[in-house]
Amino acid sequence: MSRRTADLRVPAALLIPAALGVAILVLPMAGLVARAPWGDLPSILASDEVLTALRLSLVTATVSTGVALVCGVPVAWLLARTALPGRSVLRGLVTVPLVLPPVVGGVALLMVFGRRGLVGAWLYDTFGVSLPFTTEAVVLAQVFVAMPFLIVAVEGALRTADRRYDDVAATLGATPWTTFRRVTLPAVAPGVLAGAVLCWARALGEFGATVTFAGSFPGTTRTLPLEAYVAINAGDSDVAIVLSLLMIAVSVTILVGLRDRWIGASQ
Amino acid sequence: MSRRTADLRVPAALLIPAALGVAILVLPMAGLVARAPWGDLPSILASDEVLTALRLSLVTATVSTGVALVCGVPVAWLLARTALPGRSVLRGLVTVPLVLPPVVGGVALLMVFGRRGLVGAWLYDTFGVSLPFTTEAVVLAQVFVAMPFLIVAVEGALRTADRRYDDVAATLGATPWTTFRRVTLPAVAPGVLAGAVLCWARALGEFGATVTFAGSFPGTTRTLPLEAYVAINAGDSDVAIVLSLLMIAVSVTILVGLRDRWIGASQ
Amino acid sequence: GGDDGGSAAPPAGAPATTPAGTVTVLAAASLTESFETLAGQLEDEYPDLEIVYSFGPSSGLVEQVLAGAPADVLATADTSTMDDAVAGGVVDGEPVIFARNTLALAVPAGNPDNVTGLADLANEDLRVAICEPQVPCGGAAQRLLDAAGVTAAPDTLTTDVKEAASLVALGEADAALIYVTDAAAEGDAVEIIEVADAVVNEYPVAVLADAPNPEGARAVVDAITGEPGRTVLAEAGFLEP
Amino acid sequence: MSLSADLAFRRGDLDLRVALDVAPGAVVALLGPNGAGKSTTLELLAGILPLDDGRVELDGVTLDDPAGGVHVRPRDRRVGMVVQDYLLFPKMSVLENVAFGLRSRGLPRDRARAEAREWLGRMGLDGYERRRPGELSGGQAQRVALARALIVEPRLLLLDEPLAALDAGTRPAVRAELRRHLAGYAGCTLVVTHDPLEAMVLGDRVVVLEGGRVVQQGAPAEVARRPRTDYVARLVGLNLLTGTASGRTAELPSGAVVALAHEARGPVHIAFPPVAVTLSPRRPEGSARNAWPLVIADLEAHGDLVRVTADGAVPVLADVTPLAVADLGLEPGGQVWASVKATEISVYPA
Amino acid sequence: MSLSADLAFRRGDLDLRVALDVAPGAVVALLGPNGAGKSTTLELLAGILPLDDGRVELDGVTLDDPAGGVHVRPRDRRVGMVVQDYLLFPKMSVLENVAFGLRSRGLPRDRARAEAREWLGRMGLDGYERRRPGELSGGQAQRVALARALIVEPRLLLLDEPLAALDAGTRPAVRAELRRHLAGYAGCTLVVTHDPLEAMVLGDRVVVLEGGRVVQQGAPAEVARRPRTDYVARLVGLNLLTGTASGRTAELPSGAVVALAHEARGPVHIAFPPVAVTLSPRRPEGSARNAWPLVIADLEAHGDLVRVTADGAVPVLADVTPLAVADLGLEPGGQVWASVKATEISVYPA
Ligand SMILES: Nc1ncnc2c1ncn2[C@@H]1O[C@H](COP(=O)(O)OP(=O)(O)OP(=O)(O)O)[C@@H](O)[C@H]1O
Ligand SMILES: Nc1ncnc2c1ncn2[C@@H]1O[C@H](COP(=O)(O)OP(=O)(O)OP(=O)(O)O)[C@@H](O)[C@H]1O
Ligand SMILES: [Mg+2]
Ligand SMILES: [Mg+2]
Repeated sequence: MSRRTADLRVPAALLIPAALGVAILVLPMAGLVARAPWGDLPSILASDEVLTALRLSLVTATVSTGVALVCGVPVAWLLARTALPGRSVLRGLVTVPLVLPPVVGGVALLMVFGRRGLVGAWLYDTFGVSLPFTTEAVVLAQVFVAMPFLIVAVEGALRTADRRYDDVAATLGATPWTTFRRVTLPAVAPGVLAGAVLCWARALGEFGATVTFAGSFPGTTRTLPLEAYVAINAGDSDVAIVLSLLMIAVSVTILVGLRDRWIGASQ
Repeated sequence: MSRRTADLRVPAALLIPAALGVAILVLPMAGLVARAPWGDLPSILASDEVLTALRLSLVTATVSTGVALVCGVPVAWLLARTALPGRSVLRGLVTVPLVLPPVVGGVALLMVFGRRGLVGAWLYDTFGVSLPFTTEAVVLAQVFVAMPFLIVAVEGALRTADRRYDDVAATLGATPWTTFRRVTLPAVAPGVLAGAVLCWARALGEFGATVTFAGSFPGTTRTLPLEAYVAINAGDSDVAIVLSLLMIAVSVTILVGLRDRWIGASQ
Repeated sequence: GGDDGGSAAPPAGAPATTPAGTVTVLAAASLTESFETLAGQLEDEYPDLEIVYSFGPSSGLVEQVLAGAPADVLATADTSTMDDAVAGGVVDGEPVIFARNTLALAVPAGNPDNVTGLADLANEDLRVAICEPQVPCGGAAQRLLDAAGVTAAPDTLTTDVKEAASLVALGEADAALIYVTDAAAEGDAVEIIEVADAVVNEYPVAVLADAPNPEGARAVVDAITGEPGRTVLAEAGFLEP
Repeated sequence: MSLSADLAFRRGDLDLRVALDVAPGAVVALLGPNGAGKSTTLELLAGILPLDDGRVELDGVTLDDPAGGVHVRPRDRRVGMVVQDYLLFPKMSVLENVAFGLRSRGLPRDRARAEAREWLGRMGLDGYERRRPGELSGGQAQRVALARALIVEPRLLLLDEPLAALDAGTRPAVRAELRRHLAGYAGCTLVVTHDPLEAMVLGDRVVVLEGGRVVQQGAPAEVARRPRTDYVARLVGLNLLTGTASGRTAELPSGAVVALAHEARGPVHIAFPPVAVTLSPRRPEGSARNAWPLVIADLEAHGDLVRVTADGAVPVLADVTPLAVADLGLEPGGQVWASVKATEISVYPA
Repeated sequence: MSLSADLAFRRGDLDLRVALDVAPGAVVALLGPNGAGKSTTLELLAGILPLDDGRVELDGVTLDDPAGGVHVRPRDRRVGMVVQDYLLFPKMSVLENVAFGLRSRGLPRDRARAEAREWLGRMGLDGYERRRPGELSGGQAQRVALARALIVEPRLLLLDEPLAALDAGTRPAVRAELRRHLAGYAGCTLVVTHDPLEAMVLGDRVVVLEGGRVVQQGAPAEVARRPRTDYVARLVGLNLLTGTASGRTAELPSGAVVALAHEARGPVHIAFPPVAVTLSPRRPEGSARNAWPLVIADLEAHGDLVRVTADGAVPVLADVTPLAVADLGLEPGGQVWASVKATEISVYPA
């Protein structure tokens, strides 16, 4: 409703905490900007390593978000719309990667998908495939860490949406799959978008599980956060700050652009 | 609608990816469980340090979620419901902590709230208050890292909800604040709950920003993930796994219990 | 807050007495085990002394000190991060090297791939983990390999020596260059193959300029650099400075 | 295709027990006060709500039989449904909404759309194909919902007040279209309506529900002539009294006595139209043997007449001319005598 | 409190230009076909949609004046509104819904609830206080919406088909309640309805909207007697023709000629009721000077009569008895002559 009258005056009870919230989130970034070594910026950003890492980060985060959408939205739907037994336990389990310290997450992934892991050993013996230290491993680590965000956000949206539309679609002869695709999904599109944003951002910033499970090799597995972490560990926090600002700039640009287009189209 | 007929047959197009998604998330945990030193479990769990860290983790994550709710829900409302100029840039900025590697986030927090930081210096000179290395700093770090999850999830829910209810409330004479509190908020309760779950879980697992901004002092700032880190560095990865399983168990119990109660109550 | 220790400490310049109050020590994570043992000993010796540790990555600790952390002692895992602290003017006097660490070639238990020496690191068929050149253990590894004339073919450049250690322990890496201390901490899961002329890495410690409890701080530094420290650190595999 | 349903369902205060038989091609108009369970009945037949007990059979196939564990899913029932609040899919265009059912049944997109376009035309909605439901007026939305349900040629058509939001100009046209469609349609239809005219025009049979039970059913004309409950009487515009007849008189529970034109015995219903009631300031002396003193409760203009609601031992509605209102000085609270000729009264067993 | 509004608003195909003046305490019934802009008009007055141009004044206070940059927010207007799809707050109980407006205006909880309880009683909803809106039937929900709007004693009451979902038994009672309330109410009221009877009963004045414009307004009886558009004619159940009169005859655009009882000149409307139309198989010989050959398009039972739709140079609706239908063998496609006595025809300037 682009034309509706907007009430621009905002109640103080909302404005004051909102301002506080924005301050908490935005001030530290101002700190980073203030501290950044602007003189060295061009040389740092133009380096081959940084560009390679940036490309790798964007590609893996996007692929991971794709995988998370394909696998995570159905999980959210199962949790929100079916009478699956043991649903609340499943919901709890699916949320676990959120609390797991990422490094432990990486260790856990190694123990399952590593060369000697539960599934990995079988993969290795049967197909000669070994996941760790490959770009696929980066994606897997990111999916593991970031998909729960998508699932929780989409489930919330599904619970907010009116289920009776699904009933109507069913009486019109639609299969659950058609109903899901043409009725349910469009109705929760903003929630899916929100979940995808969370997921993508989390994947882009993912560090702990990646470094443990996928390792860190330029061009195949070293994403930008790893690059930044290396810099910090080498005592070069200036470089780390520049890299972080780069990530921030890229992601804000993409997110703002994407959302404006999406929201513009769906209104 | 507890009584509606549930269609238990789930389309394969949804079931197969959902199963894959669940496998990716749950298998690594199985790996952890398989590897855990079950014999040492009782002694590790009963140790004073672990209990202290557990209590600290639960308290800080809960307080952080409270702060994030109070500050974050209004921010989401601003983003979703008002015609604030520069809204899409604000939305981008608010999402930034998601992509920021947490350690860099900690550095950024130090630069603003440290004793020599932009805000911290003023706080110290005026009130003699110094934030870093206190439990408050842990909360601040967690809020910084986790609040964006809440904001994005709640904004998604607000966009899904029907705005016309707000109009009706306005014609009945309700102030924006009343409308927000009694009409808007109840309508998006599932979304807020989802956001709070994400936020709490992320705060519970938070490590990088905390260790940098708040340090790792037993009793005041050493939360469970930090304890796990210390264990790993002491060469005790078994302890780290036990601690992670503890976090998983605690959070699953709390999340499952809480959601079932909440969902039960709101139906 | 770490401030409360200051009030309990004797005023600056007073004649040396038994150290008392709280001493806050920021220490590199790899020192966790040794330092906690040491703290126990010191606190037994001086009942009025309480030592509080915050373990973390060296670079993060330096950031904290630069941001005005009310700590007394800083111990890092390499000299370059300590140099940043010195350059920031937050260190009182000169840092003292109190321990050194050597690299070792680590392989999974049983040495399944029959790794014999540094030359195997050039083998493309082996999965090799080496620290990132920019971090301390990586720099040391580079120097070691250069000296041996080996061009390694690593599959991953870990940012932290702990990652390389756990990769070997889990059998995901066939060989890795890691610190002796980290290899020791992994216990039976890892075997060490001795390497000649393993280059060393140095651990400096310093009292901080703004230390709330300089007396206590000095006592703790003395203990670290002195006999008690040497014994404990040696047990963990560290070399004497 | 015939429907035979025996429904038992409880929800909250509602205890629904309804048996329905609809012959192939027949249209049943479902009437009843708000909250009688009409919408619930339709939802049970559609399979959206689960039966507690009973059985639904469509065309010999059992759709529901809780005792036998049978429950055919909504999408396999081939029912078409128009719900009270339309529930148009908000993110689809009007055309996509109408074409949805055909697409779901596997028709290619172009054919589905062409047919949908045709249906929109029949509903007077040419040119609205690309609108979103949010951009429609209430009546337009209702017509889209109707087209969406009719297009799939369901075996069972369930319409919940399908014309309530239509304007007086469109309603006859859409009603005629609906009647035409239903006439050439082999499936069974249930139409919920509050409009007696609509029930008469569309329904081959009328079923009246009150409090979850069927209180009356039959041919429209029969129901209109011989209402059995107050609700039906009000619906068809008759006064209805219930009493016990013995010979040429009947005694009401209030003790009042009504003179009848014919002999009757036992419990009876007594019905007469409001226009048959004469109001006079004093006890009338004419041939009307039924005369009761009443107090006026309400007056309401009603087309060319004024409807008077009067209370007393025999509460009645009377239609009088505005002139009579003025002459008699009728006003709420005033006293009046009402009289009805015995020959205007119809009596039938209760 | 009087309302004076001059509205200009465009949205999609709708180009709305409506001027309305409502005297203090008066009730205006807003009629018009689907999509005419009735709901839009109410939303503009409520301040939910922004005027493109024009001006709204309530009780001398300017609520809207886009040129002058004035726009009073909905919550400061003290309007009460019932929307077509109710929009009851889904997470509040029925009682909380009704009490919401009073609570918003600062009344203490207990008093607001007591008053809400009273209103629910008046709407026949005793015992429903603790239900959620999702647990109500359609008609129950509509009554709750009405109570929620009425309770706040707004200065301007905007009701969008407030009784459409009510059953025939409840509707007169709620309508009477509403009429009673409006009679003792100082504010202005606009009621949208599709029910001509409702418009007559509730409205002091009728305003007819078509395509975003006011096409006719006046006292209910006046509008009912002299419709000016086809829509209004169908609404009040009259045949309406438009032609040019010269003396005792009028010529229609189709070339057909209508005989008039009185002299008239210039463009005129010609109206007559369907019951005044006589159908016969051959050209009638009687006194009716107006007789046209027509083709039957449709027959529809209609209470005791059958409504015949016939097309030709002078399309008419005729009401005849079922007996006549059988005698004349009327059926769609058949030929028939329609005749109307000139004295049954009313003529007024177009
Ligand atoms: N979810 C529910 N929980 C409890 N009671 C309900 C629920 N839904 C409906 N009811 C009640 O069941 C009764 C029947 O509702 P139903 O919607 O079938 O009525 P209806 O005959 O369609 O009425 P209307 O003419 O007003 O649409 C009503 O009294 C209603 O309040
Ligand atoms: N958001 C919108 N965008 C474009 N056109 C709209 C929008 N909302 C309504 N319309 C159109 O505006 C016209 C007027 O709509 P409105 O709802 O005012 O009609 P109405 O007179 O209330 O009709 P009804 O009797 O069916 O409720 C309709 O043709 C409708 O399709
Ligand atoms: Mg209903
Ligand atoms: Mg409308």
